[in-house]
Amino acid sequence: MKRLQLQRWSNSVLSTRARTGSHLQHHLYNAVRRQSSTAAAVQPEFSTGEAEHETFEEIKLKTILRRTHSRPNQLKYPSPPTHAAHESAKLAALHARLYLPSRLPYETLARTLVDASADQDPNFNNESLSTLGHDLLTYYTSEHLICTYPRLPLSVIFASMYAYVGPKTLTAMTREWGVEHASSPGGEVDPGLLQFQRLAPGTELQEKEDGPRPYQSQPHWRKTVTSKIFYDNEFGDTAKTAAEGVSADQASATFVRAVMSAIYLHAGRPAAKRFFQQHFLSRHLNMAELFNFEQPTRDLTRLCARENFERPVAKVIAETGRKSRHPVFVVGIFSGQDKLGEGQGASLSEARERAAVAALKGWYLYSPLNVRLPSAMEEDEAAPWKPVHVDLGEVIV
Amino acid sequence: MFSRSVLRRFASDLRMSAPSTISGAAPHPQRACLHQTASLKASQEQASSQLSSSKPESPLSATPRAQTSQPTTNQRTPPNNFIPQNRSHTPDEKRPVAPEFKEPLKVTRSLMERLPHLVGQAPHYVVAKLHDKPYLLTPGDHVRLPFLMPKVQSGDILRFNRASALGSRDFTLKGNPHIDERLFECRVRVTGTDAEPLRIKEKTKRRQRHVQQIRSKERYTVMRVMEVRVKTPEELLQEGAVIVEEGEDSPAIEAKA
Amino acid sequence: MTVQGLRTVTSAQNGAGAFILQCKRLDLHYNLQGASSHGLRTFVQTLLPKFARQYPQIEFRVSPTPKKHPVVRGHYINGREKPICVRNMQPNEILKKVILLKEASGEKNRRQSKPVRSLNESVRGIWSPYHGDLRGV
Amino acid sequence: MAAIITGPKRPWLTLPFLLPSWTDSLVLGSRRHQSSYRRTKQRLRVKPDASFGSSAERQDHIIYNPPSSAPNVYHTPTKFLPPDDVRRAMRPEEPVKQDVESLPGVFKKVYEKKYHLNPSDIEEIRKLRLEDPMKWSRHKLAKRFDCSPMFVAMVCEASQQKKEIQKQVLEAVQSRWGAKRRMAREDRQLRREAWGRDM
Repeated sequence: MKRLQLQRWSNSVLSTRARTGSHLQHHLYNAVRRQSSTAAAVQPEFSTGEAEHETFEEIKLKTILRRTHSRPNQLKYPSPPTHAAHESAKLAALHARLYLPSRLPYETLARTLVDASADQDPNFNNESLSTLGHDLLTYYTSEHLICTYPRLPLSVIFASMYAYVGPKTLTAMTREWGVEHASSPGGEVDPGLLQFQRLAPGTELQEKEDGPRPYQSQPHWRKTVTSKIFYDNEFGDTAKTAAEGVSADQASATFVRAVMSAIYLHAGRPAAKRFFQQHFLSRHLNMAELFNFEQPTRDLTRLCARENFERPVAKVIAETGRKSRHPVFVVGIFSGQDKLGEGQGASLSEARERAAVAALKGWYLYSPLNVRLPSAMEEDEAAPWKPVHVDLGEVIV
Repeated sequence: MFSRSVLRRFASDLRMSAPSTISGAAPHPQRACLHQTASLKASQEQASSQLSSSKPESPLSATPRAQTSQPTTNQRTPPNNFIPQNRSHTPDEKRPVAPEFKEPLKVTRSLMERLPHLVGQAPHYVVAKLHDKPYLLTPGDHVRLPFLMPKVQSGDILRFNRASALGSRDFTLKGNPHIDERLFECRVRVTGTDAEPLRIKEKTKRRQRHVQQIRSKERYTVMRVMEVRVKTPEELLQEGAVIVEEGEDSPAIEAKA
Repeated sequence: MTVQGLRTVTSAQNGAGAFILQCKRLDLHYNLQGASSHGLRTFVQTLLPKFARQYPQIEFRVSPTPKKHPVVRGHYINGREKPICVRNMQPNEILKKVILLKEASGEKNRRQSKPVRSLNESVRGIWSPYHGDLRGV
Repeated sequence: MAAIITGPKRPWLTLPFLLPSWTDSLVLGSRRHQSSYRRTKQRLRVKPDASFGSSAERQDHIIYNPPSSAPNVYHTPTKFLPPDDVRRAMRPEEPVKQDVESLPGVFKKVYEKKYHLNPSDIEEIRKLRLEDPMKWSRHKLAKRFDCSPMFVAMVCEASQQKKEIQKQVLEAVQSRWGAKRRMAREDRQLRREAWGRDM
């Protein structure tokens, strides 16, 4: 019999049932070898690699294996049983790695890792948790965005919401938290792995049918921002689902949302806010890169008319090599004596458009000093409320 | 060296006798200047004389328990064969102490007048000095020091207290040669150690076939800048700063050269 | 639509807010009989429990490998792994290696000439000859 | 040019006892050329701004030294700040403003808006445009009514027929383009779209 490579044993092949192995190996090891004196807190996972070099152990292993699998509590359930959460080293490591509060029990953390596609029972999957977490995340993000940048146009708010708590970001965070995916869900899986029913390759995602939409026959009618706010999700997308299974992105996003709500439920609001600030708001995003203007000069003229500023005029501030192959123009846009924006380009029209873009970004990216969020008032002994800046809204042409 | 040992003894005496008096009740103005590092808990964690490390007001985790990577005090007695790796293993009397300020922070009137301009103009950068080498830092930066910093481990928060300049786009707070550490806060978190690829230098000598190979693989400390903040005038006054008039030799405003 | 929002993803800055230890798992493989594994066996018995209690973020796996030299292998969040052979090492030496694995980021070792790497744009901007006052070079 | 700005490492003038009285012309003449890569590099190395150098002040102080770089979009122009923002009062220190009127404009001629057309004129424009779109193009209408072609486009639209014809003309022209020209035109279009994203 060819000896199996230990690496494979301990990695992917056995990963779904690594805890089973560890459990029985632990027994076996203490009984036979009396060598492991590692502390109970460590819970080392002994791989089954040693099983084959002693016949006595092999026999014992087989009996234990048979007994384990005949035990109804392992394979009967679609997701790991609750008591398994305390025996998983992966789960404890994840709990410690995220510095989760001690009030958040392992069982809840294990539940956040079970997707609805793995276990349909709402008492054991993370669907309800993720709904709450989703609301919390979008609430805190939108509150932060609207208070810090009160003049952002709605489409840019959608884009920045997507950047902060969109499914792609949440997937990246799951990866950065060191959460691994189980290859397929089941009761014998280590509770520290993310469990979901994988999407079959080549499956097409369908748009979710949730209630009637007006003017469904004219699909382009729903493309207005107002319709997006009303009918679509917080990023302005229509929700998409498949008949069976979910994509890894969806499952990861659900998991992160569920963790957020688990902290909220077990450790309270301040802890949840802190978690949000440290894990979500500390990520890097350059807001100025989210804008895409189609006709910046026209928008700027409209803006100045709306705000009763003088009509914007483009003036050349500096230039070089007008008759050469690579000229450079620096154009400023002035309203009266005040400079609104400045742009640089290889042609006068390019420099002018860039200057208009800079001026519009200067308007939209206004951020007041000492911003206080409305949710800060939820805490006790909060300072008296100072109203935040509320803007008229974006320029409508 | 003498003064440090005296200070250390003083601090350890304080620790023995009344650990709660300083951080707790009735801070007199000099003490109040010590910002958050004033509490003794923080002073125990100081990394070196140049860096004082402290915890921010709100710890990283939801509960303090989860954040501290150190065991509690009763676990601190190391066994014989255990190498001390972090500060929690070093005995109290061997740890560096927090800076003791003899007098309150003195700021000139012109600095007080211009400070709101600097504070109101985010973002800020700081030219922090470490072993007299400048590092231009902004929040979120990844720093790989050109050396391995001793007695730190990943997750530790250090406070850089020596800077030659701190500025925003249009304003620069300059010190001569360093800014007073009570004017700003710059915190970094140690994220681990990094190593360069193994270098092999071949040494040859004349008339000798033997080629000596010198191997070197330096290790470096990697950090992430958590915050760069300049304090507002209100905070400074609250911490006991004293406004002084400019000296006769200093011009009021130094225009751009 | 006068202005469109472009979709991007925020980039992680581990340590700027929350800090996540990059080493997620340590595998300790040793031989049950071999003399070269003696140090690791002693390490597992004496020093490992304390170390593991100190760093609950790391998952430890201890498993015997017959007829092989002992190996400590660190698994990192970025998917890479770092194996270190610890044959004939004393427990204290092994502890140093384990600490090395714990502190590492999992990235490949690279030469880096500049000490500071930043995602932020320059605070004072990039010098341009068309702005500010003129000066000779 | 370089010889004027940069001096030798140790100027002769600092050692006046070495200089005879007739060396004034010789100092310029005997200056070394920047013959090596290293020297050129060294001279081209940009020194830190002079305001960052050491100053006579002994205490911590704040200086106002705006950088010579393009403005940042995160720094809202003073005009765009809401009236209750404290930063409005903090910005008196703007450098001496150059007179905006004296700066050259982007366009050669600035057209004053006249607002001289009345509704009946506009009706006539529409009528003419519909009657004979081939004859009454936008530019011709603009010339006749003394307004801009832009205004004509705002007021009325060409008939479907005219649009079709125009489309065919364009296709005929584009069919004669080779690969190079087509690619160049497409690239130009892409570059133009990038202006709005400020890339």
